[in-house]
Formats: sequence, structure tokens, C-alpha cells
Amino acid sequence: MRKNDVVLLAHGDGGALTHELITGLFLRYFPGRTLQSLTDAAALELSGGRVAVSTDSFVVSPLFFPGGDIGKLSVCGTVNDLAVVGAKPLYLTASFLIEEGLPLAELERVVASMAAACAEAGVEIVAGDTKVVGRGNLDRLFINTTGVGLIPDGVELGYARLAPGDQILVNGPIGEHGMTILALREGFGFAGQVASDCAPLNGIIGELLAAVPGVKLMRDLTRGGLATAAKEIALAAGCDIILKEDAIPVRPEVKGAAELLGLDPLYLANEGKFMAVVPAADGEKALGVLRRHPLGQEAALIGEVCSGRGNVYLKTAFGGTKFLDMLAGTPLPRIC
Amino acid sequence: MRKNDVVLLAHGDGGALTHELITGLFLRYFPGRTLQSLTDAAALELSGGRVAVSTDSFVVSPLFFPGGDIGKLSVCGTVNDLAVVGAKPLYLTASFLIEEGLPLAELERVVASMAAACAEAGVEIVAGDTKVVGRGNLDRLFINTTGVGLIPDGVELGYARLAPGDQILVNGPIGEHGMTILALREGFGFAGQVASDCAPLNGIIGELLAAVPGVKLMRDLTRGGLATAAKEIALAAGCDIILKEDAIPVRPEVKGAAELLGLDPLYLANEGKFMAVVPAADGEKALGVLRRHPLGQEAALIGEVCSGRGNVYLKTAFGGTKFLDMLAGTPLPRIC
Amino acid sequence: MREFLTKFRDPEIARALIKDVRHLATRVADRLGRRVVLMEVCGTHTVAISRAGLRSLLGDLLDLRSGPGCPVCVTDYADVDRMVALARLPGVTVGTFGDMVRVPGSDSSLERERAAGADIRIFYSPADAVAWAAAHPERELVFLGVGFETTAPAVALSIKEAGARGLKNFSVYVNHKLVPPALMALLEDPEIKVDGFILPGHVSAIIGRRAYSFLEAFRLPAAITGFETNDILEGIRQILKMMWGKEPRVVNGYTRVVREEGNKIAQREMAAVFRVGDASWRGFGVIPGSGLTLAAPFAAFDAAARFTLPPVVPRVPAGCACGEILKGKLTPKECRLFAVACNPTSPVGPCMVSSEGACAAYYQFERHYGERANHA
Amino acid sequence: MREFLTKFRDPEIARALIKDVRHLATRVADRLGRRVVLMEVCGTHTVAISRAGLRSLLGDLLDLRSGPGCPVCVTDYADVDRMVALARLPGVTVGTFGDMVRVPGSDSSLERERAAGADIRIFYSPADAVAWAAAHPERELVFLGVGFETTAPAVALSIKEAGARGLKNFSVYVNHKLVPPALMALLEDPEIKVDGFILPGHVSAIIGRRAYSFLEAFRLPAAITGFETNDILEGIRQILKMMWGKEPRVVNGYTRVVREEGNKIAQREMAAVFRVGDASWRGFGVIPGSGLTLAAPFAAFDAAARFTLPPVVPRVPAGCACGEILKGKLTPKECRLFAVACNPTSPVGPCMVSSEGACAAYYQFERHYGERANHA
Amino acid sequence: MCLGIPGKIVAVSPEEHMAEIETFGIRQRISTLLVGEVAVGEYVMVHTGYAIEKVDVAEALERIRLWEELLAHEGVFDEVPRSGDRPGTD
Amino acid sequence: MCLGIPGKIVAVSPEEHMAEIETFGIRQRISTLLVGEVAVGEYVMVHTGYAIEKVDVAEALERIRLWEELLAHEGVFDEVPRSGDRPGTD
Ligand code: SF4
Ligand code: SF4
Ligand SMILES: [Mg+2]
Ligand SMILES: [Mg+2]
Ligand SMILES: [Mg+2]
Ligand SMILES: [Mg+2]
Ligand SMILES: [Mg+2]
Ligand SMILES: [Mg+2]
Ligand SMILES: [Mg+2]
Ligand SMILES: [Mg+2]
Ligand SMILES: [Mg+2]
Ligand SMILES: [Mg+2]
Repeated sequence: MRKNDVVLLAHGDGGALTHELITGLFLRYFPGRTLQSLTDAAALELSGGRVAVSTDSFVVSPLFFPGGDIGKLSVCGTVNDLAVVGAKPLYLTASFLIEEGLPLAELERVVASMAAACAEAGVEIVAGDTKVVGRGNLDRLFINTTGVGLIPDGVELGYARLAPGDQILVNGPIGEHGMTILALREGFGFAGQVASDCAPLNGIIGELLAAVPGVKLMRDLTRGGLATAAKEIALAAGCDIILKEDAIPVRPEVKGAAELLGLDPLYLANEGKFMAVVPAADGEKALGVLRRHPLGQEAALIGEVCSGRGNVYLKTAFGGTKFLDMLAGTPLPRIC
Repeated sequence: MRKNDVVLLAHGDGGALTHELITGLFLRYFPGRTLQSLTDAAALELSGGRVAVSTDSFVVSPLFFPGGDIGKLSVCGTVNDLAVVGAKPLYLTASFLIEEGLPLAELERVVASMAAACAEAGVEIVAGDTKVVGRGNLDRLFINTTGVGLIPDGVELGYARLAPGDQILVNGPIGEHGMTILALREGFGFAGQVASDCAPLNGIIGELLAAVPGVKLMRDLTRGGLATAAKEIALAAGCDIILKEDAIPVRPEVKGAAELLGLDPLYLANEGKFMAVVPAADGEKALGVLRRHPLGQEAALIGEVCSGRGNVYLKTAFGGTKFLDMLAGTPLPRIC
Repeated sequence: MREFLTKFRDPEIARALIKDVRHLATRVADRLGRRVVLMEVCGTHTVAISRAGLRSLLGDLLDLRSGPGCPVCVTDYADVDRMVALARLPGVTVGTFGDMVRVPGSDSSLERERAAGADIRIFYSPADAVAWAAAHPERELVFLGVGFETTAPAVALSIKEAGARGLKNFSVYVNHKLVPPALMALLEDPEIKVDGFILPGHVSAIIGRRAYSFLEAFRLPAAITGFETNDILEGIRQILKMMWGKEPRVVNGYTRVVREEGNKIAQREMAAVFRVGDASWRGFGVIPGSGLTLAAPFAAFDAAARFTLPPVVPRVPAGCACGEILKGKLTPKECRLFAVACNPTSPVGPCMVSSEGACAAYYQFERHYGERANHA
Repeated sequence: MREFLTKFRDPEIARALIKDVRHLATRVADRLGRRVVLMEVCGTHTVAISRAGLRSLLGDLLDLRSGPGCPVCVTDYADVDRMVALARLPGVTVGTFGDMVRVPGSDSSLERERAAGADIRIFYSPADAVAWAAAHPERELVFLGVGFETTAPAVALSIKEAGARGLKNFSVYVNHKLVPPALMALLEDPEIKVDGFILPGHVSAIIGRRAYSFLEAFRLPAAITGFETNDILEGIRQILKMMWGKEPRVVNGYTRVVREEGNKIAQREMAAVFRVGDASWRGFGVIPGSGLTLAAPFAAFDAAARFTLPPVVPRVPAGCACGEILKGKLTPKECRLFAVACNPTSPVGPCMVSSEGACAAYYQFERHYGERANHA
Repeated sequence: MCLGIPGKIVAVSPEEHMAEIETFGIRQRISTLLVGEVAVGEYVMVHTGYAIEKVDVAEALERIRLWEELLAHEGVFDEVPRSGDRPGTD
Repeated sequence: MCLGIPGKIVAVSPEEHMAEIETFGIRQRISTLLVGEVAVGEYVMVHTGYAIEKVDVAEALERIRLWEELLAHEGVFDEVPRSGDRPGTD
């Protein structure tokens, strides 16, 4: 019988094949000493700030897409959640949920991609878990990552700090990840013409915080997109937010695909974009810092905070104003 | 149209329904202040030891079983991984992976059970995540929990400390969780006659560590069972382990079901059992401490550490000796 | 392409058009002693108007009302219930445009049926549905033929294609509707007070300007209008000009796409595959000659005939003003359920669920219109 | 129940039996000038011996060899390949006892086919497989009829049951084998040197002690033996006694379950549903009259006839000594692949994969037998 | 009800009645069955994967010309009325 | 090859040819078609959900009696031989 080339249920039974998978694959790509010790829990070195923790599960389909794959995504997603609360991401746990029959070569590609993303973001995988479920009980591969970071003393971000006049920035064009995945999933002909923006933001955010200590709040613009994030901020902070439509960067191909499908880029997911709220006086400076970073070359000042009761308004290019709400329902291609 | 009574894809789109699920369900059962702040990452209070982190995903089917459910399991599993490295479990993250169509009432039962288990274990859920995938892409509900705890200064567990003569204890009868799930999954008539041992072990372990500071190593006996855990310890510590078959507690119904199905309780999973290695002189004392705790009334001294090269031996009731290896392949009911 | 298309959304031109529209509207409103009431018949216009924020710029002078032009909104409860019943049949895959997925029937929707295990697939094009059926001979693919004259020709071609390929597992639940008879029904309702019509650009691309000549008898100004912001402003401007000049006509404001006679090929394809029949519209009831059914040579592709469905007993939700809104008698904010019991995450009526439904558009973009003043 | 059954696993009694067995074995071995070679024909005995650690207690005096009595081990590569081919058929669900799932064929196994998308279901009883087929009329359930005389009557009843219920989607891939012809084949092989046989208790419950009378011609001692540790020790003791007394016979050491004539009802059911035919055994080749096929009235349930399978070209892995091990010519440790290229997570032969396969039992329980001395 | 998107024909497969359009930087294959023959460089309006009509570029340019004229004559109505006392907005 | 488990009949459904057995504290429904009529209190040997034979309790008790005799006569062979110089174990 030929050698194992796919994941079997037995790879997840906690026995010899699990051991083989851990030592033969995971430990090879994640060489950190903590993980190698293979204990039930990892003991971490942490000092010099408050500890930040964030968790996310990744269920993207397909697993590989222009601009990334589920492995890169699972590292970036959690790194970004830590980064936007002002933490320096340090450690990740990784839990793999695998459907029986996944080619081991695909798993290895994903793991290699995670390792590369960890190196880029400067984080270490310190604990892991692997479960295998029967065919049809899971779509190929899901990954949970949970991140641990340190919020340096002095960094104090929070909704409460928002005040009228604060400037809102975004580090680049929106909607790319969401459109890439939708196009692939629905099999649109233009699938290859858009690419995910998936990237670790801790580098650019670190530079922003260093240069502009007055940063008040940040959010990564994942599911629900810019509009939903803005709405959540407005609600949580008890203020209004006004965004300027023509200031919000959107790449032409995303705009075109969105028109074709009747979708609004403001509600499409991003995986390498964040918005930052800075005091009015720091707006231009923050913009300059962002633009000097490779992940912020198309950064823009896109709006401001106003007194209010949790509403978000979009000033349209035509001078009109419209109300933005949270996303209601997964974006589906429309024809009407 | 009737009100939502099942989870829809839209509950996972990061928009309004996701918000509704978080505020209407999760925040109601997990009232900790950190989670309520709904930021991208939680900031934790942690001081007085090394930080321990552990992650596990739970994919048990069926979701509800005698002795527990996936919610209780997901809390206990991670609490136990922290406890066996000597940490005091403090915080959990919880990530829900949900199949479209899951009744909201079932989700609520699971969440309520998690809340109860958190209360019992004295841990707080500080961050969460929810993903919904299309029908057929996931089997009802998976949960990932990642735990953060503190290893008090002075607690130093590790494979390196093992020495010949060390005594090995288990806190009670083995194989109950594995047999319960197998019987339910395969629809055996005796399914209702066995119950999972699912329980948080941080309480009993805390008492053991307090009374017997010499404890050298602990492992929870999950997938792969006692035999696999013993083998992993022997390999990692570079010693041999001898277990005494007739000292290992197994409930009659588990023994009976295992015989019926041709399975070995030594390889069945547990979710409320751990083994501890203590210096020879502490064996009886440790046994006494365990037996005074409700989760250790049937605790037993089951073997000892010997010099060697990573082998595990079982002294059978008949005076014979056999070699134990890791589990190879998920236990399947056999007829031959 | 972009070289000239961008002009149709150019903010400079928009500013000039708005200025002109406001000037005209002021004069017309002054003469009427009230705001000018215009109905955008097409749901895509409703969304475009909301997206551009035009109500915030013109709402003090113009009362822009949505009409019966959102195809999923006008789909009868009984039809949604039958689509749900089709989705529940074993072995059946329902293929649909994304728009229908969340539309509520009496007690379910396609979205809920999918959650309950039904196989619902979203197609961008009916041609994709045919290709899927060919690749999955073990499933019955029932495509939901929803939409007006714009969409019906494409569905007609897909049925011919399925026939040419000899597909036995493809059928269509035909629910196409025609715009002119609905306009006629509106005009015949004495309660309806509309000063002019913004006519649907892409329906008109198929049927041509000529198809609206019956409007002239009612002496109401109407403009066929495209969907770019400046197209819409231009259409409004033309209507206001006609009102001011008291010269009501049906003008073609979308000459780059709409011809006097329409698209003859599309008309021929529709005529080959479909026959005109009566249709039931939500809020209107049966409008004679307002729907399409399959012509005899294509009867084999009729899902309604192929499958035996349980009888449906549609239940219309109490208090939902969708019917009145679709006729332009009320605006969404005048429904007492709006933003109270009814919102996009738990919609009572279809107008709240379709992204081009009037209630959804108002909820999404203009719910707090009054509160906005200080930031606008 | 437990009141008397526990005596069959009572360690006190075991100790006394071991003492007696060692005493007898010493005398017999001294007389032979070598260890006494006994073959446990039944794989369940192999596992029970390993589990109890009996080799560690008797191995210096007795050479306990596994025989051809693990039904999955003796399943031919060609048969596994056909089972794999059945699993690959669209619409087919393969029902099997858990034991077959990991058995390697030429290039796949049911476990791998499941990972590749096949629907493989494990049943504890063939009756459950019939019930499943009745509940899933849209699937073809093919049950793998694997096992010796112990299992064949239950499968026979399930086929009758399927017939009585008129099931059209249930069939059996019949691969049952008979023990006596295999013993005969062993005895006829001049290379095989075995001093006595530990005979399978549950096969014997069906066929009766009488079925082994042919053994007496070979003047080899044999004992029908149960599966509790003390049963096995008793069986060995009886064989040694016969050897010492030079009175070889076939004794029934399992009288609480095995009758002289066996289970007549079970024999009748088997005879009604099956016919005896030749069968191919892994390691042995074709043994005449050693297998079962479906009798004419039940031919409709024959999966091999119902489905057209691609021709299989079995490939036997180079170096695997399974065949020799199944004949008792070699012990697993004498295979040069044992614990080197071949282990339970990547088995080369079936003897390593079944939990009652000789190689698996040795690997699992006795691999480091030599190293154990210091702790034993 | 009828989302349409304009596109420029960048490739044609007349025997299949298909064409490739480019619109806002993305390319998409569409059916030309409803519009008859098309040539590279022409513009079409696309709905549900079918071109439903050709775009008449001359008409488009004429419209733009008229608007640009309007822009040039801005200020003709120098006092744009503002409402304030009219009944509330919708 | 043939895992069997002994069980005590605790309930019978003769018309269905089924019975419930208890074994090591667990209960399981089995078919009695291969053993004919059974009564509560009898013992059967079960394989793949079917009783394949009744357990003869008298025979079992007789075997136990013989073993207990052996136990009582232990020490008859007072010098149990130990091997040491024989070829290696298997
Ligand atoms: S707001 Fe809701 S209930 Fe009221 S008309 Fe609109 S859809 Fe119907
Ligand atoms: S050890 Fe492996 S290769 Fe050798 S005989 Fe056994 S199964 Fe075959
Ligand atoms: Mg553990
Ligand atoms: Mg998160
Ligand atoms: Mg996140
Ligand atoms: Mg784990
Ligand atoms: Mg899948
Ligand atoms: Mg986030
Ligand atoms: Mg863990
Ligand atoms: Mg664990
Ligand atoms: Mg999240
Ligand atoms: Mg499922």
C-alpha cells in the first residue's frame, strides 16, 4: 500500500499517527523551544506591560487564494487583532481542524505559510492542537489561532477617548480580501484579477504608535468591512462618525467587481487594513507615517468624529449624505 | 415569517445578526467585564508567576452526552491542560464554529453549560469569536478554547525530574468519556449506561500541589488514554514506566462495554482524569490527598518509574508483563 | 471605457445638475404648494438614489417614492411559499439570483430552508444554472425565474439552451413580471398621487420607449433614466422641465442604451419562450397581462408542472405596509412597524429584506435622516 | 453472571495453572530437546495471549505461534482490492465490521477510501446493516461478509432478513472462510512443524468438536479452548498432558460453550444461505472447499454479481512475511521488515494492521520482549 | 430591479456568441446572443451575464456635451432657492 | 477471530426472537435466532449481536471445581523448573 498522502481519521486520535504529524510536520515548521517541549500548556516569558489576548477561527474557502491562504490569514488575523489594541504580538497558539482526506501536501503548504507569516510578524507558535473529523463533517481545514501580546505601559487606547474633531485614517484601499474570496467562491471570471490584502499590521501600527502617541483607537476592518467597524465604534463610543466617500481608497478592480455584483466595498472584508482615530492635530502627521510604510502607501484621511449618538454618515461624492449601518446579511451577488 | 430559531449564515457575517448573537447570547452568559468591552483583544490582569497557555478544539459528536456536553468539555479540557502543568487557570477565550441551521436553543444550552463549567473552575471567558459555515461544511458545532493561567513561583514540573522509584497515581477509573462517546456514536444499546467523567481538575490538582509540593509531573489522560500518555511520558523523560493492571481502576460497565467491543480501556479517552508522578516517599500521601477530593475518591497508585529507554510495561493480573505502545488508529468496535 | 463613463458620475456635473434641479423643483413646488412627488418605478433606482444620498440634497423639494419595481418585493407570498416548497423537495436544488434568498414567505425563506438542509445555489447568470444542471445529472435543478423584462430574455435563452442540450433535470419556476401593466394598474388607482415617473432604464432597453406611449393619455411626465447619479438627476430635471412647461410626455433620458423600439432580438427570444398571462403582485393582487408563463414548446421546463407541491396558504404579516409602499401611497417611515418590529435582521415584509426594497433602502441609508442635519 | 465467570480470569487459579503448565512443559521440552511449538489457530487467542502477557510467563518453554485464524489477515489482496473497488462505486455504502477498515490492499484500504470520500460504515452486527439499508433506500448497502464459522450464521440470518423485508439495496460481498480446510492445508505442508493446536472456541461452538476428528489421523494433540486466560492455560495444559502421555486427541476444553455436534440451528442457517466453495487465502493460495458462496435462492444478494468491478491486479508487498507467519513457519520478529519499514501506523502487511494480527500483537505487546527482563 | 454594468468589448468569440468585456479594470466573459454581432472596441450594457444592448457612444458623448455646456453656464440662476419652511422631509 | 462475550438473559421478547443480556454491568439487546428459546436467568455466548450458543453452567462449575482442586493440591510439583539455558524467547 502506498505511503500516507492524505490525512486520516487516525491522524487525530491522539496516538502514534498524531505524534507523527506533530513531530514530522508541525515541529519542523514551528521550531520554537516552547512548542517543542510538547507539554499540555506552554509557559511564556511575559513582562513589561498588560497582557493582551485575542482569538479567531478561520474557515476561509478556498484554502488558497491570490494574496494568501488560510495559514497566512490565521496568523495575520490574530496578530492584527492584538496590534489594533496597541499590543505587541508575541505568541500564538494554533489549533488545526482537519477533514479526513485532506492531502498532506496541502496541509504542509498551509503550515509553511503560517511559519513565514509568523517570521514576518515576529511571533512564535507556542502551543497547538490537531483534530481530524470524518469526511463531510468539516470543509477541508479550519484553523484557530489565539494570540498573546503585551500592551506597553503608556499605551491607552479606548472608545472613551474619542472626541469631536478626531481624525480617522485607513492604511489603504478597502474590500480586496472580501471580493477575492467571493469571486473565487462563486467562480467569477474575474477571480484572478483581485487579490487579498492579507498582511500582518503590527509593523505599521508599531511605527504609528511610536510616532503618534496620541492615537486613540484602532480597529482592523475584517468581516463587515469599514462601514460595520465604523458603526461599532460609533455605538461603543457614543459619538457620530462622518466618512467622506471620495476619500476612501478603493482599487478600480474592486470597485468594478462590486458594481458588477451589486455590492458595496464599504461592507467587504479586509485582512490587512485598519482604521485609526487620532486627535485632530495629529491627522496629517499620522498620514505621513502610514504612507512611509509599505503597507500604508495609499493611506488616507477618511473622516472624523462628531458629537452624536452612534450614527455613521457617509458624505457622498455628490455632496449628499447617507446613513451607514452594520452589514445585515452576508453579501451575495445581486442582479437587481 | 417566524422569528429566528436557528443559526443562519448571516449570524456569522460580522454584521448586525452577529452583533445580535454576541450581545443577546454570549454576553448574557459570560458577564465578565473584559469580554463585555468587545474589543479586538482582551487586556488581562496577570502577575505572580509564569504565564501558561494552552489551546484545544472540541469536535465531539453528539454535542450532548451523559455526563456533559461540548460546552462543559471545552472548558474542562483547557482548564485541565493548564492545571496539569501546575498553572492556576484564570482566563479562557472561546471560539464557536457553527453549522448553518443549528437550533439557537441548542447553542444556548451549550453556552449555559460553558458558563456553569467556568463558574465551577473559577475561570473567566475574556475573548471570543463566532464563525458560521454553510450546511454540510461542519458537523453542527465545534468550539475552540484557549486558556491562560499562572504557574506560581516554585512550581517546577517537568520530564527531567523523573527518577527511578517515582510513584504514579491516577485520580479515578479510566475510559469513561471515550466509551460514552463511542457507544452514543455507534448507537449501542448500552449507550445510556456509561457516562463521561468530564470535570475540571484544577481543584483537585491545586490540593495535590499544596499538600505534596514534590509532585514531578502530571498529564491529563485525554485522546489515546492512559497507555498513550504513559508512553509519551516515558519517551520524553527517557525512562521506563511499569503499570500494574490490577491497580488501574476501571468501572465494571466500562470494562464490560470494552470487552463487548473488543477495546482496551487503557486506550480510551478520559476528560476528568490525570496521572501524577510523585517521589517514592510521597506516594501514599498523594493518594490520601486525592481520595479526600470528590474527583479522586477512587484514586489509585498504579505504577512506578524505572530506569530505561522509553518503554511502558504493564504487569498483568496474571503476573505476566506486556509492552504498551501508543494508540495506533482510532478505537473501532471489533468483532474478531 | 472609463474615459467617458466617469462623466456620468462626475461630481462637478452632478453639482451643476443638482443646482438646476433645485431651481426647477423650487419653482414647480411653489406652484403646487407642496413637494413634487416623483415615483422611481425601479428598485435599482431606489438604491442608486439612496447610495448617492440624493434625498438629503433634494428631499425638501422632492418627495421621491419607490414604486413596484423591485422584483423580489412584488413577489407574492404564495409564490415565495411555493419556492420554499420546491426547496424542500428531496433531490431538488433551487438555483436563484442572490436577491431572492432572504425574501420572507409566510413562514420561511430560502435562507432558512438552506439552514434547514435544503440545497440552494446562487447563480449570477441563468446560463451558469444550466451549466450546473448539466454537470449534476443526479439533481433536479429548479431555477427561479424572477425579474422584469430586463431579466426574462436571459432566462428565455437559458431554457432554450437546456432544451438544445437535452437536459432533463433543468426547469424554471417562472415568475417574471412586466412593468407597463403594473404602471397601468397604478395609474388606475384613484388614491395614487404621483406627479411624474422615473422610468426603468434597463427594462426600457428591452421594451423600448414606445412601450410607454400609453402613459401619454394620463398626461403625466415620465423619463426613461439610467442608473448613474447624473442620469438620475438628468431624468428628474427632464420631468421637472415638462412639469414646468406643462408638456407631459415620455422622454428618453437614456439614449445611449434605450432605443425607440427596444431590443428586437430580446423581444423575439422572450416571445418564443414565454406567453403573456395574468400575474399576482404583492400589494396589488392580480394584474391582467402582467406576467409570463412558458409557451407550449417549452412546457416541459415548467417546474410548477413538473413537481407536485403541497397547497400553500399564504399568510400576510399583520401591519406590514409593503403593499402601500409598493404603490407609492406610503413611504417606509409611515409604516408603524418600520425600525420597530421590522428591521433588516428580522424583516417583516420583503421591502425590508431586499437591498433594493424601499424599506431596506430607507433603513440602511436614511433611517436617521432628521438627526443628520447637524453634520450634513 | 460475574459470580462464576470471574473464576475463568481469576489470577489465583491462573497462578496454579501456570505452575502446572510450566512443570508439564519443562518435562515435554526436555524430552524434545527444544521448546514446545503450539499454534493458536485463532486470532482472538493471539490477542488474549498477548493481553495476559502469557508469552512472558511461558515463552522460555513454549513457542506460541499464530495461525491462519485472523479473518482479516487471511483475506486475499485481490479481495481487499475488490472491497476497495466496491467502496469507490458511486451510490454505494460499504458496511463492515471495524476490523476490516485498516486492512491494506494492493494500494489502498477502506480507511483511505473513506478519507477519499467513500461512504464506509462500521456495524457491530450485520442486523444493524440490514436496518440501515432499510432506512436508506437511496443508497446501495454492500456488507462485507468476512469471518469464519462463528460469524457466517449471523450474516446468513441478515441476508434472510433482507429477503423477508424485500430490500433491493442490500447485498453482501461474501468472503467467509472455513477453519477445518485451512488446518488440513497446514498439516499437508511438510515444512510446518507444530506440536499441537489450540483450537478456536467460538468457531467450534458452531461446528462442534466432531468437525476436528480428521485431525486424529495426524496424531497431533489439539484442544478446543475458550478465550479467558484460564481457558487458554487449561487448553495448553491439556495439550501438554496429551503430549507427555503420547495420547494425541482432539479434546474439548471449552465444554461450557462447545458441544460435540456444535450448534445445529446455526449449521442449518448457514447451509440454507451458503454453499461451500474454494477460497483464496493470503499466504496459502486457493484452499479447496474452504470458503462460502451464496446459495442459488439468495444469489440476488451477491454484491460480486450485482456490481461490475474493474479487474483487480493484486500487488503483494515485497518482503512481507505475512504468508509464512499465518502458517506458523515464522514469527513476526523473523520478518525483516518488522518494526523497521512495517509498524502499525504504516503497515506493510495485514498482520500488522489488524489488532489480532500476529505482527500487530507482537508489535503492540511484545516488541521489546528482550529488554523487559530487568523490570519483569 | 435590473443591475446593469457597461463594458468595453476586448475580445470576441463569434462562433460561441461570447465576448470578453472590460469594465473598471476587470474582465468578464459574457453572452452576446441578445445583441447580435459585436466588435472589439464597442460598448455593451450587461445584465446577468448577457449583453442586453449596445451602448451608443455618440449619444453618450452628446449627453456629456450638453452637461458640460450646463456647467459652463452655471450661475444663470444665481439665487438657488433653499427650503426651510416646507413640511418635513420624507 | 471471533470475539464472544457471555451474558445473562435478563429479559426476553420471544415473538421477536430477541433478548436482553447483562454482562459486566451493561445491558444489550441481542438476537436469539441461532439458539432457539431462551429463559431469563440462562447464559449465552454473544457474537456480533447474536447469541451463538447457550452457556452450560453445570460444565462451567465443574471446570471451576477441578481448578479449585488443583489450587488445593498446589505444591505437588514442588520444584518448578526454570529455563535459562534454552534458546531465546520468541
Ligand atoms: S417597514 Fe417592514 S413591515 Fe413596514 S412596510 Fe416595510 S417591510 Fe413591511
Ligand atoms: S511485520 Fe509487516 S511486513 Fe513483516 S510479515 Fe508482519 S505485516 Fe508483513
Ligand atoms: Mg492534555
Ligand atoms: Mg478575535
Ligand atoms: Mg479578528
Ligand atoms: Mg490538544
Ligand atoms: Mg466538504
Ligand atoms: Mg478585529
Ligand atoms: Mg491543548
Ligand atoms: Mg487537551
Ligand atoms: Mg473574531
Ligand atoms: Mg452535518
